Amino acid sequence: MIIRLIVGYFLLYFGALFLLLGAFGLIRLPDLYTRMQAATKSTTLGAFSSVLGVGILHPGWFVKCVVVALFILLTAPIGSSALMRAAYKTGVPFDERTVVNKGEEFFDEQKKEEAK
Amino acid sequence: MIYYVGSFLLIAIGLYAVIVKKNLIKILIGLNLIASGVNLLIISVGYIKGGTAPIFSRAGLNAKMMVDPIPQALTLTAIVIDASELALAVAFVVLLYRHYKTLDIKKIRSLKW
Amino acid sequence: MSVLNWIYIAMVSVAVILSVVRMIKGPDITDRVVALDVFTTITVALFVFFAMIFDRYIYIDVALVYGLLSFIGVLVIARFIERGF
Amino acid sequence: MIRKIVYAIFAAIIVIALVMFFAAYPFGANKMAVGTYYLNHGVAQTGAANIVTSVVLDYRGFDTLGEVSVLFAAAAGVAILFFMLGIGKKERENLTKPNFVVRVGSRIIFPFILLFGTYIFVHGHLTPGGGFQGGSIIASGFLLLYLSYPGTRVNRGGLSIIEGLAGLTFVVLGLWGLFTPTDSFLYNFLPKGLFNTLVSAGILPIIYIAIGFKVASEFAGIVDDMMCEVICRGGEK
Amino acid sequence: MILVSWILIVLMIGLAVLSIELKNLIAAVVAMGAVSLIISLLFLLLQAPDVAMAEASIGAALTMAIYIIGVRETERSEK
Repeated sequence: MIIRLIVGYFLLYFGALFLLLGAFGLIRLPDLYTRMQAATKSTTLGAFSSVLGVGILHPGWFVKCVVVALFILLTAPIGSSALMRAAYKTGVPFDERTVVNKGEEFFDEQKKEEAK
Repeated sequence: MIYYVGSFLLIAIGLYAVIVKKNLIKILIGLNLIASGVNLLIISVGYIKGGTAPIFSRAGLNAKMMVDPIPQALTLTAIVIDASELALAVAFVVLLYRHYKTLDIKKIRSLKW
Repeated sequence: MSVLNWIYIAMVSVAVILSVVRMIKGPDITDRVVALDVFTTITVALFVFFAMIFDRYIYIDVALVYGLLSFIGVLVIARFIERGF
Repeated sequence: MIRKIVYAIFAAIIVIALVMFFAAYPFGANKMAVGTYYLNHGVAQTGAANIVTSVVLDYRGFDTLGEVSVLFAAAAGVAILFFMLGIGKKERENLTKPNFVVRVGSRIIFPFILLFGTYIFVHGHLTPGGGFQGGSIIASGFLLLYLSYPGTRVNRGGLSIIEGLAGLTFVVLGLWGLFTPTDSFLYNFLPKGLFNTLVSAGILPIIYIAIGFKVASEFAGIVDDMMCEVICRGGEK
Repeated sequence: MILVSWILIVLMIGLAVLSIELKNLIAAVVAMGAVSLIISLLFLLLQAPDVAMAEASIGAALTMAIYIIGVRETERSEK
């Protein structure tokens, strides 16, 4: 009983911390790509573990909470990958401190393959 | 109380958009805001302090601790209607744009055919 | 117990406020869309948490709807920005 | 300038009238009159656990019939506007294809959306949700299909057949009540069943399933019209 | 709970003002979607899960798609 409470609240607070960190990164980071890095990954982890924490606190709800968490895990990458590609293609500017731009090679190769 | 204030402000903002703005899409957004404000107002009228949702899904619930079901039933149908009418309005806006090549409502009004 | 719940709500509220601030500030459309994405993901967690606070199992269905559908809105805007449809 | 002031005064009058009206109804107080009756007798009279469902479909079922016909009118209006009066079409543009993640991911997600929408409207009398919500969830699934595979077309004939059958089910179930001893439209003539199980509440789940199919097909039709206005019909000058 | 609704309503009013004041119509539609999201949360706080689910299923995707198709067929920004 007490172990369940401790594990549940630990997961809940772990999730809340990551949600907070994600939103904080959304404010503080300099350009879109880094912001998206903070936003998508850490908030997905945060929502996942916080939903799972509620499922552990109420054992009868566990199955549905796992379903919600799986849906979050399944759907979040689709939207963010499409958005990232759209931003890159329309030329949203990088921050001036950016060092590596792997997207250049990748999209060039893809363009060549499509042209063939 | 804050729910009343919020929905009044939403209705006022929507009215402002409908009256003052000249862009047709902005007018549609204003209408949507008015609809949302009215829905929120109706639901918050039906709220009872300490109440829970009117669904007898588990044992231990009795009718005395439930909120009013009628505003919820009314609003439920209103939301779906809003979306379909929005589609109709957007269709009208698209056809108007193709005819007049502008979204400015002043110009559309002055060009009488 | 309720103190712990209140601390959780405070942390998540700060996250909500920060994402809305980015939506208000955001210089570009894509920034606002990222803020909307973050906001929906936070909201799913918040829906499940409210279900726990109100102690109604059936409220989780609403969170399920948002968890399943929220990415379609982001996808619509992304496909619009890259001239996809 | 004077015009804007007049408009502001107009908006202020409306808001002040609202405030004065709602000052008599304080927030959070119990102001139910009919609602108490529904809450006390709804379970015994309709057999549905969700009182909102029994208000929507049983006590005010006729209202819902009118609302569904309004939906039909709006969908038909969109179709007519785009298909019969479509003037001044644009040239075809070079559209980018959706990427790999979107295509594969939406293929995985789409059956879940259909399943979840069906769950929502089958369980409409037990949990929150019902025909309207489930129908719009399924229509969102079709929207996802259009976004990730441009060029798909829904079979419009099939959609209209589903829509007509669903509307017919609603009306026939309503008219059946006229031939029962109570002689009333939309009478709940089927047995109530065991409370809080899937097969209960008489005709209410059947009507909600019919509404779900109808709303889903109408919104899918609207989405089809609008996306086709963008994608399919671009080439015809 | 009342504190949460204060925060949410203030944010909702701010987003509503934003959605009618932005010149870029796509950004205005995004703000409109956020308003719909907050309204759905408020419906859940007012103990109306049916209505919250309706607002969620309509406002999450369909409304935004309809607006964006309208914007795509016309102009992207308000002059």
